[in-house]
Amino acid sequence: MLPRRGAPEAPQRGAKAVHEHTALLRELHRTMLLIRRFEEAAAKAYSQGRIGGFLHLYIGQEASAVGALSALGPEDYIVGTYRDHGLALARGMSARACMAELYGKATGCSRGMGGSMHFFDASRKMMGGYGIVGGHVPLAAGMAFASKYRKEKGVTLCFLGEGAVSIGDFHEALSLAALWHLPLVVVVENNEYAMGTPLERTLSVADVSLKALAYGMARDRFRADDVLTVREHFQTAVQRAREESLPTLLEVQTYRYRGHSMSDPGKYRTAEEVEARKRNDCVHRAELVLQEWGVTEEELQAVGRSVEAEVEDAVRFAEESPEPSEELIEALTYA
Amino acid sequence: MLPRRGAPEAPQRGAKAVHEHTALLRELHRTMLLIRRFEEAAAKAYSQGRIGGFLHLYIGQEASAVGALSALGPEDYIVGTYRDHGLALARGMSARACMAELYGKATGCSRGMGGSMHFFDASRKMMGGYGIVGGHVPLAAGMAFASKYRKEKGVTLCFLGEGAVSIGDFHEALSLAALWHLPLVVVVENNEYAMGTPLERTLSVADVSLKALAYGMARDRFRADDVLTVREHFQTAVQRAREESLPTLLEVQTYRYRGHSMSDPGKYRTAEEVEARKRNDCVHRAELVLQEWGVTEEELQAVGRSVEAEVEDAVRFAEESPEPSEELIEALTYA
Amino acid sequence: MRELRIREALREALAEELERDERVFLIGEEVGHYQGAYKVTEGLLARFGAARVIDAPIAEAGFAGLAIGAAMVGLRPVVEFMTWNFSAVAFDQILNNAAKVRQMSGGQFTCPVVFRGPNGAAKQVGAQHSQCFEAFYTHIPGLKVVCPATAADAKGLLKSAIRDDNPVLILEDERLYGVKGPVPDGEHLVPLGVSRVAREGERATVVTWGKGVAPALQACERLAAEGTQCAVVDLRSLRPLDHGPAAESVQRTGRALVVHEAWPYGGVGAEVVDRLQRECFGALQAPVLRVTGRDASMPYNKTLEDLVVPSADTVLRALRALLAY
Amino acid sequence: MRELRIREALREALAEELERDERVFLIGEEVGHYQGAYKVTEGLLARFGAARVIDAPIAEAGFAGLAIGAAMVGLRPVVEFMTWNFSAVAFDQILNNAAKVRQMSGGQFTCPVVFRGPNGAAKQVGAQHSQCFEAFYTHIPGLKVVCPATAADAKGLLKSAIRDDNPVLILEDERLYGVKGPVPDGEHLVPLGVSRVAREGERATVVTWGKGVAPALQACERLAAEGTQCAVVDLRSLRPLDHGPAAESVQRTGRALVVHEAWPYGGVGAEVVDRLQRECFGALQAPVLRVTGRDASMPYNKTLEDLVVPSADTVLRALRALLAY
Ligand SMILES: Cc1ncc(C[n+]2csc(CCOP(=O)(O)OP(=O)(O)O)c2C)c(N)n1
Ligand SMILES: Cc1ncc(C[n+]2csc(CCOP(=O)(O)OP(=O)(O)O)c2C)c(N)n1
Ligand SMILES: [Mg+2]
Ligand SMILES: [Mg+2]
Repeated sequence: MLPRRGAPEAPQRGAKAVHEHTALLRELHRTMLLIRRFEEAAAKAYSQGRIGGFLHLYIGQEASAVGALSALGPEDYIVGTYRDHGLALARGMSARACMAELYGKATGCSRGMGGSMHFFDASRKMMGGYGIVGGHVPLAAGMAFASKYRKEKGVTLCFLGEGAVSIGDFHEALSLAALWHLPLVVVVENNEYAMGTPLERTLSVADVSLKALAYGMARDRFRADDVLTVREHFQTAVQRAREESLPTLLEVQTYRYRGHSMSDPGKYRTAEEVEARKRNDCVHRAELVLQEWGVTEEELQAVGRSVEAEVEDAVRFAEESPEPSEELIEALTYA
Repeated sequence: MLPRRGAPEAPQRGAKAVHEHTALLRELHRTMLLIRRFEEAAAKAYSQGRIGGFLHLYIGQEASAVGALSALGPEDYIVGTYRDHGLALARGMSARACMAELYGKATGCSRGMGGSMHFFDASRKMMGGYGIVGGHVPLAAGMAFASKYRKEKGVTLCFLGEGAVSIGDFHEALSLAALWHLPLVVVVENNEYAMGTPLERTLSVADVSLKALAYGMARDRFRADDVLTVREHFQTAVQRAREESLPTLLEVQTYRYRGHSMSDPGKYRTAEEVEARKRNDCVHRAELVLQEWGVTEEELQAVGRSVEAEVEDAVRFAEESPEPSEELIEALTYA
Repeated sequence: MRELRIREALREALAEELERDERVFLIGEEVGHYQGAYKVTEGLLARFGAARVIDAPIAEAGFAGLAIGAAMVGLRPVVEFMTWNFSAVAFDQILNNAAKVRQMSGGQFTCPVVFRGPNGAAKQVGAQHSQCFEAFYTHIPGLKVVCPATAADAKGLLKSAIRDDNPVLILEDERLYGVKGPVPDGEHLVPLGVSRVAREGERATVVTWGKGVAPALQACERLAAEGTQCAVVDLRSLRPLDHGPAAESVQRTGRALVVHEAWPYGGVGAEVVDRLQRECFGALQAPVLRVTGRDASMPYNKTLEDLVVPSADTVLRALRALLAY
Repeated sequence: MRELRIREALREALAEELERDERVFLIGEEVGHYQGAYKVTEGLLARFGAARVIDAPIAEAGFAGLAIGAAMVGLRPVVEFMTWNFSAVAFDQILNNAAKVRQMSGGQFTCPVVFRGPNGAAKQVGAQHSQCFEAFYTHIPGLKVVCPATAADAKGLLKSAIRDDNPVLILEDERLYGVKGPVPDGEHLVPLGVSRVAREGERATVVTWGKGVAPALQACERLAAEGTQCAVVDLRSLRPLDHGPAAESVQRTGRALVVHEAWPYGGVGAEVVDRLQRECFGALQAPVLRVTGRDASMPYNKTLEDLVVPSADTVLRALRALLAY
């Protein structure tokens, strides 16, 4: 049974439209599944000691990045937090380059220098994952500024968690974006927790999008269970940025299934709570919709197999790749 | 003729009440006049090279500090910016200690170590003027926190300019105050300019008090022409803090007659604009109300003379006071 | 004597001071319900309640500033930075308020606040999470800075810090939290500003602190096996810097090596070098040498990370060079 | 050659680079309509327009970060901090983003941003407004830091900084803005990382930069009147630090004095001492000495302020002590 709230209707606009719609959802579903399998494999490698450092998993939140990034074009910039695997894969970065980065290999998307928290890809305008909470939001304002300065039509999407809206840099970046009409979409992924702290212990106002009022900015707020719904909301905000050069504050309501990072057992939440959230799982939901739209069980299984093969290949690639050379230590510190 | 907008009626509650009301306004008027004459004398000494550093005058804004601080008790804390002379005098610090501080003398309220921007008086809970825009707002939250922690009824009043609401520390302090229900009143003195920058070039929303919405905080906004009106607004906010332990964001609409500091000729405003604002001058207005309430011209002149004598005495005191001794350099850096 | 992990020693200090003085409170991210990101504050919320063990939103400048304000009016806050890396967003509060409020007020207000948390590289946490902050903060007059290397010092320095009337910064180490050591029973205070000779020796003097102490001792043990005895001085307090015992040792040995993980340029090592070359000029038989972290941002890759931070091997190599000079 | 004030030399550099490269833009508080708090950017708004000379709200972390982000995608921002004191609220942006983004991205992005503004004490502006920031920033790998002392260097270093692909910090001095000096006509570039011998001399070597240069030269002139010739090396660039010419001079003179206004502990002076005592160990006839600002917050009182910062007198006294060693 398809969950009720916000479930999209099969489009009623004739066979071609239905077909396109289905093709789109198939693609988005595959990307969400890729993120999930990729991170499951990463978690396994981490517990085997093959990946080090911090590892913040995105599992449960996939519809957010995938829906969002499907609303972008190649001229647009993406900036994220340390929880950046989903963004990277949704932007079309290869599972190989991402897994190799987790393994700290020279073939990684940041040459093994960045690790999980710092995925970059210049060719795709993936402008990085950042580890200081909120510190990346001004950078994103700068990229939006640059698009406008050069009279290009690029839009910048900046992701952060609901825990990050307490920090000064968030406020300063929003101030500047609103004042200077920057083509920026600030996306607060509200997954209800900042590490072990539930929202009500960090914020005096539960509706994060209300912060837009302080800046006279447009705002939006919605759940990220259905990836197509997410996409539609983002399309509106991205269009506002692209056509009118106006920023938007978006609150995406979501949930992470895992702990904050691999070292967090997540004891601050009940199993019931987590289970309840999983009932609205975005990957599963996409599968149900696809089936309603005529995609067969077999086709879905084939997608699953192809994703698994891609992830296995990525792991093999990462394991077999060489380590970065010692000269990089100083050579990358200065241009 | 008494300006119309917001002019208080003579109280109708019998002779005693009228008398008290008049007595109060006389007192507030005298303090406002003292601030003005004090700063005029300071400006003169500055241009004679007897005072150094920065000197940010409060002239024109007197009703704000005087009305505000008249709503406080001795258990309450005050924190300000570099534009802090008005706060200090309104809190009952002596003109002598203040002038001596400007002269950098050992008898100054900060022993000549702080200067104009850093007036302190522990005995009056004047917790200082601070030079980093916005950096003092978290400190004020801390004093409010301490009152609450100790289950005292003290309230903290924190002053800043409208230019300071763009900075992160303002946001962080408001976040914490709202979340933890601190007895804090944050007072944005909107004098329309941050140095040479008019409000519309620093803020995307002209109504500064709307920033309270982001935190679910109470807010208020009013002009500071009439000192008794100012006092009433502050009484409400202070009571909310004292009785309910809830913070308020207050926007006080005001104007500075002088440049940002003594070195600023203020070319970014027209003479007409300044003159127009002076027509609502708070000191003059108080005089008109007092006269309506039966205070004579002669009485007002006597007040003027007494204030002038007090300021002259303060200048003499400052000039004759000794300088702080060299040992203080290291001795004050560490306890 | 009891053996405690450094994490437990710190916790004991916090508990004792919370018990002793009700003006003391703890504030920081995840210090309460979560029991501390690195479990230093485990159990303290249950024991002292939410009014005194306070989970803060992610607003380091905000809660650091709040603590400074509270300290000015008589409380004694202990602020945990989840790591010192995150103190960079509160840098202004520490530099411009904590360190200066006493001086600016002509001595009317003091600022008895403690900032603590893990400093330096952890393990593959990358460039933004692997920094040593001692050079930034020791530069600033008005602050005190300590770096405990043992469980006993961790406890004793933290207790002294809480009782001190100045802002005191405690730079701990994630990788040392699990290290055990003897801790005296009962009240145990270690005075701020007193260094400690961790090992005697006549041929050379290694000056270090925190995470540098273990590799320094290891390197000296290896040399001792060859019959060469070198001294190790653990500074413990970086500001005020008690360089006397190190200088005394160098007067005898004529050779000095400073070891730290922080970047070389203007590190505390440079300050130590300055003092030793001045005070021991006549005695020095070789220039004072340094072993430091490499002058680069920290790579995520494990092999490279190990090449960036000092180890017993790099210390040993530098000591041999020093002895051969 | 033309004589320009340092303020004018900086302005000329900005104007030329704005003219030459449309990726260059200026951003900071009061840089436009107000013509700059210290008038460095006077006239530039009128000439280059509000799209390229941008008045920012009081949000240093915000606009510093914005500039870093813009630099990552190919613009070349020049950020003015009204004074470096206000960079403390943007410290995290400089430390964790500007200095690291190239390394974290495996070299995919560079960060060609310039941060500039006046550094150090002005005149009686008190503890929060009188600080030297060079020790904080030179400690950080990934940044370049320069400190011009003359009009020619101010122009030439700023132009080189704007063209450099790394984040470059220019620490100027309010009290030097009005100082005149010759500036070559036409294109004038001074390479980053090259120091300059400001005066030759055989008896001792003074190493300094920025506001230290004038008192050092004055002290040396007074000694020269007594027949004692001392050298002065103006480092100009603090990171990368070109200590070679200073070391060469010390090899000859055997005596070195470092002079700076910043606090002593871990200042750039300590780093210079470290390098000189290592490279010139055999040649040194005395320990390397320092004259620095006193280890204290800056008092407002004029008499005390003058006692805190170095002067020709304190340099002279230290030089005499050094020569007598
Ligand atoms: C300035 C700063 N303070 C603290 C941290 C430690 N930290 C990392 S993630 C995190 C929680 C962030 O929560 P949220 O913003 O909700 O994002 P989520 O992890 O839920 O995606 C904290 C406290 C940090 N990285 N930076
Ligand atoms: C962080 C910081 N940035 C810049 C400055 C320089 N500065 C001092 S006052 C000021 C303008 C403040 O305007 P506003 O907040 O409106 O207060 P007002 O002076 O009008 O009372 C500026 C930019 C500073 N002191 N601190
Ligand atoms: Mg979250
Ligand atoms: Mg203003």
